[in-house]
Amino acid sequence: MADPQLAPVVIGGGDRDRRFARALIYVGGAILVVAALAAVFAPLLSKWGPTEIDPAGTLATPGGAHLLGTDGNGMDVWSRVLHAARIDLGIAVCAVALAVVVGTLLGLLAGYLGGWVDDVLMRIVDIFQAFPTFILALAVAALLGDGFGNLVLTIAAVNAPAYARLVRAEVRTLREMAYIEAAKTSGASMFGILWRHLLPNSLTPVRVIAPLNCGWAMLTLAGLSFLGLGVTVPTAEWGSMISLGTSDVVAGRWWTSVPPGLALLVCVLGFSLLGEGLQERADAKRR
Amino acid sequence: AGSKSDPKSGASAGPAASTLRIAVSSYLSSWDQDFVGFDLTALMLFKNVYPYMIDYGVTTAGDSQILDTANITPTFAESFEPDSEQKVWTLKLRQGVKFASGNEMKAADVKWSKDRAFAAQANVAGIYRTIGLTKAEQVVVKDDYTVEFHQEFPSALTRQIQAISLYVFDSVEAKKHATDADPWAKEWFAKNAPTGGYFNVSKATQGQEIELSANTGYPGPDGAKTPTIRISVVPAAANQRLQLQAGDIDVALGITGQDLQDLKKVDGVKVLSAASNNQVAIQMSVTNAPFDDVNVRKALAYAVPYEQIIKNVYNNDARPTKSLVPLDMPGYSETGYPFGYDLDKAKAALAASGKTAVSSELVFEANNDEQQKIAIQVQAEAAKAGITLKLTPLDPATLGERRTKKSIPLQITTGQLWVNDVEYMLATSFVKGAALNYSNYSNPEIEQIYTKSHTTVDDAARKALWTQVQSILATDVPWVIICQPNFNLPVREKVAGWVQPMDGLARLRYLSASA
Amino acid sequence: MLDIEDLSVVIRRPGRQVAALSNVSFSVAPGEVVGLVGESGGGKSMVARAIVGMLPSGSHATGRVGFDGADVLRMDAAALAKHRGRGAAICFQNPRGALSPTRTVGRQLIDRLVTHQGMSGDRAVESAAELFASVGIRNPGQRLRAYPHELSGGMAQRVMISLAAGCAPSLLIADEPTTGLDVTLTAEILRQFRHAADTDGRGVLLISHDLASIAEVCDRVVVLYAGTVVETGPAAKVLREPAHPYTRALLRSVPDVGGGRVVATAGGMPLLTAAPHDCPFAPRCAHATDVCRTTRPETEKLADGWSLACFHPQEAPLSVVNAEKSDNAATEAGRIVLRVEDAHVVYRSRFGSGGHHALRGVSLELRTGETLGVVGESGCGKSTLAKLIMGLVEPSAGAVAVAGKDVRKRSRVERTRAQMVFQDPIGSLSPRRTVADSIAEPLRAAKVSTADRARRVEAALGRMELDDSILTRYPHELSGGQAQRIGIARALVGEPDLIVFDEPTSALDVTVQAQILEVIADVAADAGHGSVFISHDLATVRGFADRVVVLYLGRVVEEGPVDEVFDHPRHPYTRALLGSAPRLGATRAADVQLVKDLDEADAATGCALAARCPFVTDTCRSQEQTLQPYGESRAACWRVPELPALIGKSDS
Amino acid sequence: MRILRFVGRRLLQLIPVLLGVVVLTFLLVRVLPGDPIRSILGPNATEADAAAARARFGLDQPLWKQFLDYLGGLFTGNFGTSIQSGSPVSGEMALRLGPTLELVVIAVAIAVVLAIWLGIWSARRADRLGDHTVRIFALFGNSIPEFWLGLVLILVGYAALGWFPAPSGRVDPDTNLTPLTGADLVDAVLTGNGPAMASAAAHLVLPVLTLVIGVLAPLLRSVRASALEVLHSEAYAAAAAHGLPERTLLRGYLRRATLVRLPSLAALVFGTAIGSTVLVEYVYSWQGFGQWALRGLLYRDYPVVQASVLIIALCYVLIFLIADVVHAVLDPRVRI
Ligand SMILES: Nc1ncnc2c1ncn2[C@@H]1O[C@H](COP(=O)(O)OP(=O)(O)OP(=O)(O)O)[C@@H](O)[C@H]1O
Ligand SMILES: Nc1ncnc2c1ncn2[C@@H]1O[C@H](COP(=O)(O)OP(=O)(O)OP(=O)(O)O)[C@@H](O)[C@H]1O
Ligand SMILES: [Mg+2]
Ligand SMILES: [Mg+2]
Repeated sequence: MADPQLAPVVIGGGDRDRRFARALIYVGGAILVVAALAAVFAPLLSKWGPTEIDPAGTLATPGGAHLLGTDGNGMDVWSRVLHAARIDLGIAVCAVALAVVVGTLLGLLAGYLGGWVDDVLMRIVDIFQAFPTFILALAVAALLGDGFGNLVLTIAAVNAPAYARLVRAEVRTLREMAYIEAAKTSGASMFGILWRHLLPNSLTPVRVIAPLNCGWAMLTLAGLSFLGLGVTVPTAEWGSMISLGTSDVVAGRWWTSVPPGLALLVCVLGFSLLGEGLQERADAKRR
Repeated sequence: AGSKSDPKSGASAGPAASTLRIAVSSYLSSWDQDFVGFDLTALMLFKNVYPYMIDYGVTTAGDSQILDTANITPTFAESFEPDSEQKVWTLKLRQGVKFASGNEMKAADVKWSKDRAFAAQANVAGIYRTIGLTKAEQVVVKDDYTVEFHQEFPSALTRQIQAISLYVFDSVEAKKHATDADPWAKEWFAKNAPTGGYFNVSKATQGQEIELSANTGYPGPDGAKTPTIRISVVPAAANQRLQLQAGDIDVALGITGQDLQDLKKVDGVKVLSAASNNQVAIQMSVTNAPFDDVNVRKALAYAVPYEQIIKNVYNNDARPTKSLVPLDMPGYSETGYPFGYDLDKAKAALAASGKTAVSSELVFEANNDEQQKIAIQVQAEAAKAGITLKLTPLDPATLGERRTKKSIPLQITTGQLWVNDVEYMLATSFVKGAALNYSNYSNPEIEQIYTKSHTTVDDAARKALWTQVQSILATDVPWVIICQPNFNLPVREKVAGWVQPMDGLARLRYLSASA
Repeated sequence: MLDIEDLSVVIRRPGRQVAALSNVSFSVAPGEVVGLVGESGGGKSMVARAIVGMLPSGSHATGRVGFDGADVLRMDAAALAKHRGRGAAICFQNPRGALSPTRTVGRQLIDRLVTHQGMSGDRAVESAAELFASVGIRNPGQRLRAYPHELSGGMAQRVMISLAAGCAPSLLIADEPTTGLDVTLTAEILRQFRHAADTDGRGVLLISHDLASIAEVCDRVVVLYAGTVVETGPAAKVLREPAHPYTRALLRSVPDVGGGRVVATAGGMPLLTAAPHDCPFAPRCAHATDVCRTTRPETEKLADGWSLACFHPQEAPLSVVNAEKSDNAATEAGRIVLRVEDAHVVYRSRFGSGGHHALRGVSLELRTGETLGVVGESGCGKSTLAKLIMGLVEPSAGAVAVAGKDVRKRSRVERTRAQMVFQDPIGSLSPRRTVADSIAEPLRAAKVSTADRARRVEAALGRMELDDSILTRYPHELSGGQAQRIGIARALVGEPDLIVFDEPTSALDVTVQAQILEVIADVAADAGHGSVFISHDLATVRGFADRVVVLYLGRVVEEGPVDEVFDHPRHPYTRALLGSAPRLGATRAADVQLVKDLDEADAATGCALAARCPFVTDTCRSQEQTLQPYGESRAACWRVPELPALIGKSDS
Repeated sequence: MRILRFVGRRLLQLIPVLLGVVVLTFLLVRVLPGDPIRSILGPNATEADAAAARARFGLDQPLWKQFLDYLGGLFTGNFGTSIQSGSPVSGEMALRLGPTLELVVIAVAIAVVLAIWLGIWSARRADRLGDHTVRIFALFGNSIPEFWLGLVLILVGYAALGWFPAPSGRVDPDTNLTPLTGADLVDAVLTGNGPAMASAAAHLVLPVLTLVIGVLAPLLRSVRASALEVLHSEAYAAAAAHGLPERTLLRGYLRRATLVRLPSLAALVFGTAIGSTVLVEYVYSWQGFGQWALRGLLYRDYPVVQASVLIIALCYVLIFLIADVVHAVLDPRVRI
């Protein structure tokens, strides 16, 4: 009855998800690379300085002397959009890096030591997490000033608790793993176990979340700027540019806030795509 | 743009033509005027819901009507006149004025209100000091409709000060809510709107909306023209603009800058314009480095791009001014005022101070777009002259604190004097310890002139004094005067009767809507 | 009924291609139990998936999976939906994972009954309870409301069987139904399948990697190797006189309680990327010739349904190589490396009082050169004992001393004097550390210099017969066998006084297990250290342990020299364990059958086994038993002298 | 019963957290630069006036005394008196909390339902065009700053199309809605005020949409990932292999198992949303809690700031508690 000539039965599917994940990672990565290059080479890419005022007047339409026109202060929008990438990407990446370091440290200690150390650390984390972002931001700004470093600090403080929780949960499962017991019986010190075994293995979920988090950090920064709690004028920053230009949009002068808005959107999207892709890849690996 | 309102007739069917809708940027902080600081929304509402005994009259300037600060007339009072020594002022109340509770306004209400103001030790108590009223005993009830104010000394400013201070509570009602712990019913007044003014508050949703209806218990002339006015809080200027364009609001009180120019071209919307005495300045602290050096102050005064600010920030809708006394104030003179935008002179002035570069922070109000823009323009030009400025927007609480401490080296101020008189200006801004003297400026000559002015009544003599004042100020340069922006108010075309308030506080009773 | 003809499945993924099955043919008739055996990766599960039409995405299948005349591979969605469950139903490999965690097992069963037998409401509930009872679940009404995580492994497997049976399938497929179960349970579960074939007339396809354990219930056996069928035939025949070298290798890799020695076959199964052109077993085959390496043997039909794919069929009966024990392990010469005295371990629960009393008074003594076997059912406390010795758990009472030093008072270096080899070979290696790093861990603690470390790591690795190139790899790049060798190398590298093996082979494939057991036997024979070898499988212990300890619910119930305990078990529990262990060649000596599962036995006062022991008396229930010497061994049962007679009686 | 004990234990755990928030906020507002008193006094106020005002609010007391008074007040539900308005904070807060909670609860609820529905839909079509499209759109939504999105929606929905009422409030005042809880839709329903219901609902559409677009992506991602995990799980494969019909599979084997991980994420989203509605409130003139808290902060209205931080923290921890309970109900494996 068997007919070897029968065409093979092909079950569809296969690795499409991985291809999509890779596409997400590539597109996201490409966006970020372009943004980073724009940030680095901003001075070369624009004739005007980011805070240079064109005496010819404000709200010049795009084209002519200004590629994207000028804003309400007579500053070149194109140049500002480019230079803003430095602040936005810089703050987002630094803040998330700081949050990862602090959060991971707390999570490692709390997860591994357990007991009252865990209780105390986690309650502190709870307190910080329950604290509203904007109030924290204003407090830091008011106490320490409103510079780059302090915004990094604020956004890091907002995000660190999540990492602490993530890493702690991870460590709590990992510390029951056979290889931790193996390390213990091999005479590893507590520091050795934390540093050599738990840390590298508990970072897996962090790696996926961090890019997504960078995107959120940029949005938080924009929100802070919108409320006047972010970077001070006239420093070029997308959030503050958007908020300065909101009424221009209503008047049909799109160029003051749409370009920074798009830049922000695209960069956040870049981070999101990257994060989503990494997540997808991690999920696919797990399946 | 107005035609757009058709499709959403469901939303705007309610209010009849008898209703005016006004958008403001924030809700008032409290209904209790005795305990409110500088909150423009609140002060504006108070002008319309508290019974003020006297108020400015109305005069015409160009083709617009404006409040006449020189002419203060009784409104809820029959009369307010001094004795021959100008020390005892007699207030005669209008009869038949009713609070919302139905109680008639009596002298006892005035007395109770003034007692409360002194006890509050806040706003009114503060300015009463300038006209020699410091104790409750100085306010004496003569009969049901007569009250006397016994000042410690005569003052040329009594009418002006009383015009902003003589508001009255419904004391009969208030006493019902007073307790031992709270004898002045603060808690009750914090939540319940006052009554008895041109309007009564018929509904107030906290943070959201206030509905005013004309007070039928006001028997005097010039009653409210519109039966109902709705005031809604719309913080975003862009949002106010959209609603004005769509016809969902009639008056937008929170629109500034470029939007005003744009709205002039919008169908169904008109922008009321008038020259104002609103003065934009940079106050330089004469006691804090680096502006304690007059040459540094001069350098900044030369480095400010006056024309550019008028163009970039105000779209040429502001008047340049060349004196520390506002334009239109009696006695304005440009004599001896050398400053204009000139970077070479700025550098020279800085060099004269022995420095090549100075730096300072430039403080302005957070959330004030106009000040922010000015700051940006100033920063850019000052830098060219060797003055590095760090822009520092401050929230109200920090600004208030630092102003009290006089620790701000450089700050942008905008505002108009409620009394259009140089003596008042000196009193509030340039004598030692004056409330608005953020520069911490003092000059014995000015103090002398100021003292002399109290008793100088002759117009020409006063003018001479003022010329002297202006040349001293031009030499000492405690302030850089930037310009005097015109007043602009975007309204729907149907809005009529607007009287431009010289104190910035709209008198809504004049407003009407032509259907 | 099931008729697979020339089935080949190639799974194509970008950058990767696996020929999972190549030209597989066999059939199953109603009422017949067919065993499908072979090593991990041999394609057993793939066959099962092909039968229910659930090949993984990317599969290219040729041939035919005939089922009642239709071809499953080419069924449309509607026909497949009908076929699945009603036609063929699978019992999955890992029953706990295969039960939906958020739905009660009763609902899950009822879903099947409703779908395939058209039952509704009360009738379905009733039926479900009956089905539960029929697979040996006591208290079915209550169990219906249980969630999967509340079930023990044995219970979950029974539920899985009832779910499959609930579909009323013509063909029941069981994918490794007994892996991970205790020996005492295995036999019982396998009987369920025989029962399904005999009473309901279903065809049964029984998949396992362990030929010995399933052979007994099967009518026929199909042996898969690298996706090809190498031998098919009647169970008895294949089991006793296997002809294919692979089948023979498979059988010889299984340790035997009778004392038969495992014979390891070197190498591993190849991962094919296309259907083979040669004999895939040739590289590992002792009889291979050139023809094997160039031509793929045709499947030849021999007598009565016996077929074979081999150029060199073997005919000699499978001889049992008896272990000549090197009894030179001088017991007197060794110094004491481990002393456990009346140790108790209680796992405290996180909240509130109470806890689990995992060890209840265990005493041991071990000298260098000696190997101690520890056996017992799952959950009896074997791993706890290992952790106790390693100082990973604190005794709540009693004392543990390694090399004369109390485990609680050891320095970092002293801790490395005792080493452990873990059950999960890959899981016990830190995923982000290289192999070199992992092996060197104990040396690092001992502050050995870097150069020295490298030298000693290489030496240890050499002893495991592994290549240096493996040093830079990460655990996920290792096979199970390699990983376990690394684990052993790590244990050896510091030249410890004591090595504890906690079920080191239970996670490994049969033939790999045999290889590792050889390595361990070699390591355990060293005179320099003592070894503790823990296993739930008695047979693995027999090969190289000197003494053996039988644990039951945290207590030692029997103890003695290994041959004595195995050949002359005293305690009923030991007898039961030995009786359930599969035994090649011989039919099982029907000995003692325990009456309940472990998790149903609540140890109150008295003998811990009382609830499950068929010989229980009132004395047993009230009095705790202590170890008493009987001959060379000691057992904790007062009825030992009467037992032979009792067993004889129950036999008749 | 077990749930009650668990809730009880968790409530006990909240005490130190809330106490920590209280202490931290109390200290924080006081070390911030800025004087809460100056802004309620006129420019002419003297030091004596300021001192009198300070005394009125107890700010002249030593710090520990102020703290104990504040703490004592909290236990009796007294949050103090707002320095700016002079009225009790609890009353103002009640008025402000309702609208914001209404907004956030509705938005998060819609986002959760939408995420569940779309996520499962998407997972079942994993790696087909529909799936990719949904995910990319969600990511887009997640990448737009909320205030900007709000403005665009107003421009389109109100100014251009005129479909939605003016963004200047929460309900049409002509409907004469009697406020009870401050949440207008709830009030309209409670008072049976039909027109108000319609108006409140119409006012809710755009702000809710803004929030939903902002928070959908993470929820969707999580649902999709867990749905995929379930779809690829042995348990689901087993059920499918036994030929169970689609509907049974979806309802009995996919949905609940998928939702197990959602509650804690939803709680997190709710927590961040409630902390960040201030932007949406600003754009839509919503005048809710966020605007109130922000204003309190800008004017250093100590009691207002303290109360608002405490309430946000309370909402936050309570919602997490609820999430844990829901999780326990959904997932029988959770031991509580
Ligand atoms: N989903 C899949 N994708 C790709 N390859 C697969 C997949 N499933 C199985 N394989 C490959 O197919 C071959 C046969 O696997 P199968 O699971 O049938 O083995 P098995 O005999 O059941 O092994 P075990 O005893 O480990 O269960 C293996 O080489 C495996 O790697
Ligand atoms: N960390 C722990 N906390 C609480 N109970 C535990 C813990 N570890 C083990 N147990 C319990 O202690 C008992 C003994 O466990 P142990 O791991 O020693 O058994 P085992 O004999 O090694 O079983 P297996 O053969 O399954 O590995 C079991 O009932 C187990 O549930
Ligand atoms: Mg398998
Ligand atoms: Mg174990």
